[in-house]
Amino acid sequence: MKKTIFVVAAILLGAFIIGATDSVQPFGDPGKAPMDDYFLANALQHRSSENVVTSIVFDYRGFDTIGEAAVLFTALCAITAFFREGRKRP
Amino acid sequence: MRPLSIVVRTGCDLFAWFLVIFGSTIIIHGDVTPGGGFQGGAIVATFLSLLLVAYGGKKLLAWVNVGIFNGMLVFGLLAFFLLGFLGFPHSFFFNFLAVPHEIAQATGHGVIPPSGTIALMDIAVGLEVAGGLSLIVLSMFKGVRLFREEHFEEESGHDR
Amino acid sequence: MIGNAPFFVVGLLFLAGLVAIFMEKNLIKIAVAISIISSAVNLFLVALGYRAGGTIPVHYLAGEETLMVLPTPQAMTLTAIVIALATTALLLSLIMLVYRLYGTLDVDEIRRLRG
Amino acid sequence: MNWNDHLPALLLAVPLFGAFMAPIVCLFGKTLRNVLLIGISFVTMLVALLLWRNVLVGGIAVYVMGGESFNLTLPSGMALPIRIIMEVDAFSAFMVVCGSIASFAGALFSTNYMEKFSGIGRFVSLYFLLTLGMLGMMITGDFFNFFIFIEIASIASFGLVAFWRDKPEAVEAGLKYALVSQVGSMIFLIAAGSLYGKYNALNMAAIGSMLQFGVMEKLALVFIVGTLAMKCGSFPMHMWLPDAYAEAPSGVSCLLVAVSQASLYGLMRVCFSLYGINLGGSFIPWMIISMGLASMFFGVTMAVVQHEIKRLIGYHSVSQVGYMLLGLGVGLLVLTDARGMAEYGFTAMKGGIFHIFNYTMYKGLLFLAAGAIYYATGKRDLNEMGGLARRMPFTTAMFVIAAAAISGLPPFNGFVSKLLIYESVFAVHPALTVVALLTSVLTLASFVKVFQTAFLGPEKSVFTGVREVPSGMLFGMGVLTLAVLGATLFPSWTLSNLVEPAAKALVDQAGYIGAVMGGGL
Amino acid sequence: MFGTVYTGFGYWDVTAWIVFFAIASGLTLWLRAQGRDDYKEGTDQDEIYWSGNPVPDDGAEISVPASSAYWGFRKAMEPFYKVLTGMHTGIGTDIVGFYVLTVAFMAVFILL
Repeated sequence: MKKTIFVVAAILLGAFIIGATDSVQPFGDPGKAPMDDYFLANALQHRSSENVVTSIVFDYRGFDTIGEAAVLFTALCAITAFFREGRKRP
Repeated sequence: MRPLSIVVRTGCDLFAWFLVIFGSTIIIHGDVTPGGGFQGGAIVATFLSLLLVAYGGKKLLAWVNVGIFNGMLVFGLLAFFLLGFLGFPHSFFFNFLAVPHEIAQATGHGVIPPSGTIALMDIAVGLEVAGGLSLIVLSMFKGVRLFREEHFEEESGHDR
Repeated sequence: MIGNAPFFVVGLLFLAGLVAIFMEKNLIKIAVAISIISSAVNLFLVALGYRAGGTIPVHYLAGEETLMVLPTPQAMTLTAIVIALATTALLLSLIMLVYRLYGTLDVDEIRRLRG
Repeated sequence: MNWNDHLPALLLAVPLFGAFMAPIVCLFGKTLRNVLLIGISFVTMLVALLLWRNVLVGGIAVYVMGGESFNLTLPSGMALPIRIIMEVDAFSAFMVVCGSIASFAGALFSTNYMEKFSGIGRFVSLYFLLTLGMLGMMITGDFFNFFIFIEIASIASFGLVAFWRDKPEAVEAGLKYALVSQVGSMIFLIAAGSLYGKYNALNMAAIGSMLQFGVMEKLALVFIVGTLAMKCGSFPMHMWLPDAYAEAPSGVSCLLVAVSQASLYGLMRVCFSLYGINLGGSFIPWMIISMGLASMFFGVTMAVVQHEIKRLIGYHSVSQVGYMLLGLGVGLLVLTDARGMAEYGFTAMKGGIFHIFNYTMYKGLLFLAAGAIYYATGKRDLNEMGGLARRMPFTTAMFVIAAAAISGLPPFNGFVSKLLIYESVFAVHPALTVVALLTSVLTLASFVKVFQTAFLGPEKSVFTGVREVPSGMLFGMGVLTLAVLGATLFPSWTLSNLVEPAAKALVDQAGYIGAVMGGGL
Repeated sequence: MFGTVYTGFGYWDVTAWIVFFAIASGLTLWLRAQGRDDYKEGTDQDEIYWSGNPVPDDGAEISVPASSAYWGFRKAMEPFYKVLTGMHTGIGTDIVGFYVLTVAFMAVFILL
């Protein structure tokens, strides 16, 4: 009973997600993209980086990347803490 | 995990180090070719999983020194942080080493790549990801081994 | 033309993962469902950046082409992939611990905390 | 170079540095590790206080990560910001102050509390990463960056909740939180990606300046509101919260309280500053109000019948979050109605925001006191306790202060914020006040029960060896007690310096957008 | 500092409360001092009366456990608590289910 309600709700939510993603933009036509055009135009000139994606990852949005490194470090800390060799009970 | 057959082990001997070289190439050329620190680091970390599959856990845990991976991890993280911190007179994470493209083409490449901290951060993140993913694989494997042992290490100080 | 099919596929994948969370009882399968959801989101981010006829956003590989696909979604996807990897590893570790302590992977039996 | 301009970056850099240094420092022994844990959290608190003072004096602080200069939000010729921008207005600064005080108190407490256990090096790292995630959520002005900080905070919480991994309940609580939080953040990322795809910007202020309220924006708003309401533990989605709070180590529970407030901050930031006057209709405000009412009532009724001390306090978290949702939801309801805002809406928001401060302080104190009992006696079940007041006088005194404050007994600070909420939501509908008052009564009832069974009553022979907890834990509780007493004795100072600027900044959508879109070259 | 907080309908003043509290406690202490003066500590006057039986040494035998507190309240609200604890099943996917249900509910109503 409860499971049926949840599955119905999940299907409803999935339908809404399809609706939301479909109404963002037509596929292959992002329209005007001033931020991305700035990156494409300036990454090579200002930063000498041939790879625009890397220049975004490490320069324009570099703070995201240290967050991402911190996420990986967090997961590592958690996993090593879970499987640590604990102290025996006295 | 028991070691696999001689065919697999020989294949592993032949190809495992090339994985590291391939990964390092991707890390070092992160600012010019598709790829970068994360992708290259993940490829380097497959080295350890390959060894784990081919040689089995008992042998591998005798070989591996976890301190090396910890060192790679912490060195990568601190180098990344320091590179961000050095941009401080301007702002955190300012690319203080970058040379504009015209000047770089006119004067040629020096020791430090013209993309400045982008390339250096690539290397730092590559080290961090390689060490981190290897450590995750190792710890999860140790976790699997915990199931075999009768005595699961218990902490003191709980209410049970 | 394929129209909006990629976005539709993203929604369907998300739906599949979401329904699988409720239909499955095994915790490992639920973890797989969650990583399907993460993949759907990553696919969505990549699909956002496609420009019809655009090339790779690496200058020397693109050659003379000037129309490139948007680079920001690709950078975001890189980040999201690593986050999905980290959480999947953590989820699997938690499931290993649960199996060690409870002796079962059935999600309906892991309910010592209730009421 | 003036360090005052760089405070938003330093606020995040300090805990990050602490987290990365922890594996090295922990090689050199216990003393140095404790120094790191306390020192870094203290420096974080100092930076937060300085930042708050700066924001009060100089208005909204904007910081461009990686820009040529720290306030260059729009590079030459661009109409949109392209880099990650930290935007600290008075509301963010207020939240940062609350969060960093809780973090400092939890760190002081944890030094003694965790010393019996192994793996403390990883604990220190995870603790700083949780602090980093919380502070980052509070000051960032960028959607994707917000998502990353949510993830840092949630992953660190999974690790810390299940830190006692040989206890089945702790692992179970961590797993449940991980399941629901993962689905939630993926739905949040869908919303952020949709907004990016339509407006080609990730900055909240930039999106807010261009927003049209169409179908996609409505759905994105619902996804964001749902996820963040789940993270702060409102009613139908609160089941993970008592589990996680009860099973985490107590110093961490104190910080987790502040982390859930960061989610509440995100919810309010999206509703007020991003959608703001575009928030068509009154469905979302009424939804927030009704979620608040349901959280208050059902949370407290579940709490009355609990008999495990930390689980009881955890259910009270659900009910206290309801007060803030109620106060801020009433503010949201009258956002476009200037007369209603002046008459009662602003007071309700002041009450809600003041309640955030009070709640963080006394709920953290209650968790720490529960942890002190647990440390001294090794018991968590209220049925087995009794007569602890003779053995642990300081803990008892601080517990009484916190319990009186949470139950809204005058003259404590909880009473002031609840009074502001009661009298202003009465103007919207009297039923709201009735539910809020009923909740307050039941809160008092359940804390009377806790106090009577744990601290009063005849002395039990099991507890003859119980002594007062070590000084580090007492200092940790003392910091929060000082904060509670300060807000009690100086309510008008607190209101005019901490709360009112925050409430003004929250309703000032044009100011928030203008700080990013109007600056630069 | 010790100012008055106006709520729009009334006000709150912490000094007034403290003054009132001091006066009230002074009054209480004065009333308490008017009590019987034949009370002596340490005699059998301050012993616990336990229905005439000898008082047990261990307090655990005479204390009321927390689960028994508010027994009547819980008994009276039995149907309510049955529904409410039935909701808190403690199953991990149920938590996700309630989250999905709430978001779907909100999405239906905001589009109407």
